[in-house]
Amino acid sequence: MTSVSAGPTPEAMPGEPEITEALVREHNLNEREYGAIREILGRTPTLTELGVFSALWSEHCSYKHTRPVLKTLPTEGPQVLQGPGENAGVLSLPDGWAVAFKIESHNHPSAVEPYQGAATGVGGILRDVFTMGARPVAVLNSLRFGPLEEERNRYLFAGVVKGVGDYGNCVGVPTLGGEVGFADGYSGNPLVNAMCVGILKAEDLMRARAHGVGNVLVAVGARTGRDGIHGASFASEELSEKSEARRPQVQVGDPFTEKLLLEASLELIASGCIVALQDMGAAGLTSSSAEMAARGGVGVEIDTSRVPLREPDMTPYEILLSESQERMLVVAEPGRVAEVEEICHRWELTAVPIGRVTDDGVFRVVHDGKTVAAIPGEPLVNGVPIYHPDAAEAPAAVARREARPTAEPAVDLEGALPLLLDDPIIASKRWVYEQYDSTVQANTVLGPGGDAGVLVVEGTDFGLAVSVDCPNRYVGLDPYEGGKMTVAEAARNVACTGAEPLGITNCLNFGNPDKPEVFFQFREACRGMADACRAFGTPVTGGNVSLYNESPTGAVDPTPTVGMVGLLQPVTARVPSCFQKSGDLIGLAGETRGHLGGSIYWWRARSFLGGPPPPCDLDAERRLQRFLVAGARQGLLHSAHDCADGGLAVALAEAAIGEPYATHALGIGVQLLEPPGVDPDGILYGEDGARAVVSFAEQDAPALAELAAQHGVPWAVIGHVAAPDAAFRITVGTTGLAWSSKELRATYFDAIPRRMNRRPLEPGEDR
Amino acid sequence: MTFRVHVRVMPRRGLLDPQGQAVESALAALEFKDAANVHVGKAIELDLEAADKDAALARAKAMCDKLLANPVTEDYQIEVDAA
Amino acid sequence: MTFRVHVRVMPRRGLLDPQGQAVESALAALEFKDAANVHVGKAIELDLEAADKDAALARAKAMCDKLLANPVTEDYQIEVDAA
Amino acid sequence: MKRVAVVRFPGSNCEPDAYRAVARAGGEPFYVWHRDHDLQDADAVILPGGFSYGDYLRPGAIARFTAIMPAIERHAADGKPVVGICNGFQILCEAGLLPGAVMRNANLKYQSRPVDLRVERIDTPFTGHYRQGEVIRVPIGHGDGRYTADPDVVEELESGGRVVLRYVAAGMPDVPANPNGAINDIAAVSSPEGHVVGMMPHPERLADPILGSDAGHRVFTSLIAWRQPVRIVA
Ligand SMILES: Nc1ncnc2c1ncn2[C@@H]1O[C@H](COP(=O)(O)OP(=O)(O)O)[C@@H](O)[C@H]1O
Ligand SMILES: [Mg+2]
Repeated sequence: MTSVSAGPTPEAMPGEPEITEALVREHNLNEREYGAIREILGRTPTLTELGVFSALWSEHCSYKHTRPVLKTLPTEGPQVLQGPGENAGVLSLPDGWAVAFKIESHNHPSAVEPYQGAATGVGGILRDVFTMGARPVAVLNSLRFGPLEEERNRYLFAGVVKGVGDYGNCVGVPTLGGEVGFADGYSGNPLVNAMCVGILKAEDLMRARAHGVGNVLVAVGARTGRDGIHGASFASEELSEKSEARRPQVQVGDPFTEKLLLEASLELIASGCIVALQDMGAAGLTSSSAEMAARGGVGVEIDTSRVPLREPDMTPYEILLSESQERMLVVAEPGRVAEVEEICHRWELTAVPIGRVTDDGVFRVVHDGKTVAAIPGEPLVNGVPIYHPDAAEAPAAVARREARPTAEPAVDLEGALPLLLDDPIIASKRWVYEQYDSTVQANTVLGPGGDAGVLVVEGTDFGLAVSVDCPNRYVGLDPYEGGKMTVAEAARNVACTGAEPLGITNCLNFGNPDKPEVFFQFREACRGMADACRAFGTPVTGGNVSLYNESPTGAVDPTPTVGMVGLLQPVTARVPSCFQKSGDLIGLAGETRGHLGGSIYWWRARSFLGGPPPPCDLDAERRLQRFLVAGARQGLLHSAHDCADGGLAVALAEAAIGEPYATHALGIGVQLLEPPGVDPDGILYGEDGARAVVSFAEQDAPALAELAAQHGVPWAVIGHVAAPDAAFRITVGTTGLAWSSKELRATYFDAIPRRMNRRPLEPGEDR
Repeated sequence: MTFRVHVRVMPRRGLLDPQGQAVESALAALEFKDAANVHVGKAIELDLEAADKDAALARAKAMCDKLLANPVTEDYQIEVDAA
Repeated sequence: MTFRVHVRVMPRRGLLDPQGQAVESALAALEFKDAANVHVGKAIELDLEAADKDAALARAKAMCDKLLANPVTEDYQIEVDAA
Repeated sequence: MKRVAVVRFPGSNCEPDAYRAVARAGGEPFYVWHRDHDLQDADAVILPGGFSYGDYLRPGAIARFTAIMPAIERHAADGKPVVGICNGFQILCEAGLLPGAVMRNANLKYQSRPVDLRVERIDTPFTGHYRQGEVIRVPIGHGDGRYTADPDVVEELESGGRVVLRYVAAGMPDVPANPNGAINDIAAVSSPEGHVVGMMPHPERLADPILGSDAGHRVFTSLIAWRQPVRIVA
């Protein structure tokens, strides 16, 4: 390890408190960690150094509880150009193109300030993607809230959606998909996961690795303020007179500056005048510089007194830990710094040299000529003690899985369908996605509302299908099966459009890992995802972990969100999710076993949330994906929609109800056989996976039957698409059921607006 | 009696105010270089039935705390005039 | 000397003010039924270097006419205090 | 009308879309930077959509003072075609090149969705290839699309046939609809002569059949085919 004696020993800043045990604990560092720090330094850290360690050794940056488990995720495949470890993962596409994508959480900030928390979450993930040299072409978001019956949850929901929308809309990146879920555990713990997808030429791939001793670090973009500084350390008495001014502040997003930053960054990369760049995200200047240095195996020296500030007299500690948004750290050769400044100024951005790459491997910080931090870089980034928490399933969880409903259904078979379509979990999310620009960039082939969003890659004949998913109810009941199903559902959604699943990014939202039952959920969910990714050949290219999603009201459902990217070639083969034409036949691909465990039907109709979730048959899922992709390529499918929440009946209803801007719903006439031992409610509302409802022209029936047989997919023609506004008829065995398709459509689209319009003014409304 | 209430809701000091910055530089570009510290917030006006001025003020304060201002990101000021 | 200028830019009377309506109904929903005639506009604050109060006022007026208010849809009011 | 200048302001984000739409229609698009002072003899000008200067203060309020605007005003004064799309429309109103103003949507929400539009004026450089009364479906994406003007101005627009596009209900050309509360369901207006047009909808986002429809394509073929009427100067 490089020795620190290579430079002057750091001094404390004037008026800096003693490093006491209390102060160390306020920095969320335990004894073992503090011991490791003293060992690395061979002395007591300065307050600045303590702050730097506390940031980089936080769970968010260091993955100290999760790294060993994350290592078990499959990250390789012929299509992988960049796996985990960079700002975003990158997969190769035809004709020398590549796709960069990543998902990240902004749960805690959004719980405090929904509008800004969500907005800055989008800002962060956009930067992760364009710092790879990719132009963002799509964003998606995965959201979770408590029930909309509670005012606070409606406030959070409205604020988060407006924040996501206002930011992405302003930058000009279309939102092509997302998901929203509701459950008690999310009251007080909303989840806000944002995903970004970018396109680049493979040869332009940019990695965030500082190299070239003597190269210059340039701070680009917004000035640095006291935003989001982890302020726990300033709660101590002796600092009380300053504590008000130093209270950590909400991060406010400025999408206008982000847009300038985006254009400037892509121009900087294209001009070849920089060797690396990274966004200053979590732990701002500290993590961006330390991580780039460690990745490049070099040292850095930063002069915090040269960092452009928004507020006067900030300390090095504050400057290093500030999480002010829309900032970027660029590494350039000394001879080309002028070029960097020129490009940034053209985009009305400040660009200021604040440091240089050094050869001693030390992370060094000077302020007004005084060294305030000097830490060996490698152990700073990788030397955190790794934890292997105990994992044990909670007996209560086992009991919940083994229990069965006792209450008789509150509604009959006909009453259940409108009940489910009115549930915000299932109901149309139009209220959400109409607040997101989904057509800017003029590449949108299938916007939000269907199974996956589809965009054409400009100037090519192929497209991308993108989806984010997490059936958190299943993961809560059985983390392993649920983990598998999460990947399976994302892949199914992508395949429904006709696209071949390529790879995933994930965002693992869990509770407190020190609780054995939580770490069990984490470990098992990852095991399930890993198995599914192997089975589908869709490697994990990156992601993010968010732990401690707990509040007095309890912990969240384990929510390992998956963002999936698929290749659609040719893009013209794209298949919508709704029925298109009266007279078309309706087919059901996949086997119906009537599995009701964990179903929303049991939850809503029988007030029972439990039982074993549907087992995920990875082989059956893979075969269904292949069938859907082949059917699309051969132009046989007019529509395809998978069966998930609410089972077959809801899938049929969603396909018949049609898209929001259709003038009518379509009726259907469907006959379902009653396999021995399967009840009608299981047939209609059971949530077996590996199934999709498709529609097609009558003359293509033989070809599809043939195709299904080839792929070993159970296949049945179950009915036809009827006239606009005709009745929605399903016969199960001998039981005939009928609904008004018009009423089902109204229920499905009104469910969320009806609940939201009760709520008062929305935050951010003055924008 | 009726009072006219004017509420100013401004971004909390220290928080980034991108709109204020944008207006400040726009003013500067328009030869209004003499303007500094520009901040943009919300102005809310309303009529209020109350026994007296203090009652009106207290009422308006309650409205700000509950709805008109975001306690996490905004500060407010209230003026009450006889309508 | 430096003056602190407060500008209120309000939607012109008679024009639809959806924000004002939204706030009014939200207030009513929160048991603030005693609030009426609610209107929402912008509050702009800035520091101004000027010889005297009148000069500052004139200057602020020019800013409003040129940039801060839209003459088609908005009216403005200016207050000038010594900073 | 071959050479079409697409103006880029800081925060514009639809300029590549407009550029491509012009190119697909057979024109020669080129970008003009907001700091430029001339339009390089452009035949026509597009002010694209987006969030110039972040829409701070009011959409278009800051962009209208950029260096390029005088050139655009001269271009318009010469009777040459100018179209402002979405944010571009807002800029044209702020700059006084079109009457009225575009305000916050009545429902206070950003609206992103397709809308049905009835083409009401076809003697403009941007609508010549549509049929009078034809209904087209193209996307909108805006939080401030409520077109407003003083009653006498609205009267003037209506009687002068200066309403170019009007929102109608999906699939029902005679039923009014309105995504943003615009007065008289106005989606696009023009100068008296018709050569300056502002519209909230985004035809450039639906100008390529690969997207499933190219309903907006003819806005650009109209422009390319447009012949500048000879003006007799007394
Ligand atoms: N759940 C996960 N699965 C796979 N890789 C992950 C996961 N979480 C984080 N990583 C990888 O670890 C690295 C650090 O993660 P993170 O700190 O979220 O990146 P960033 O620096 O962009 O915030 C990233 O490259 C990310 O891809
Ligand atoms: Mg990041």
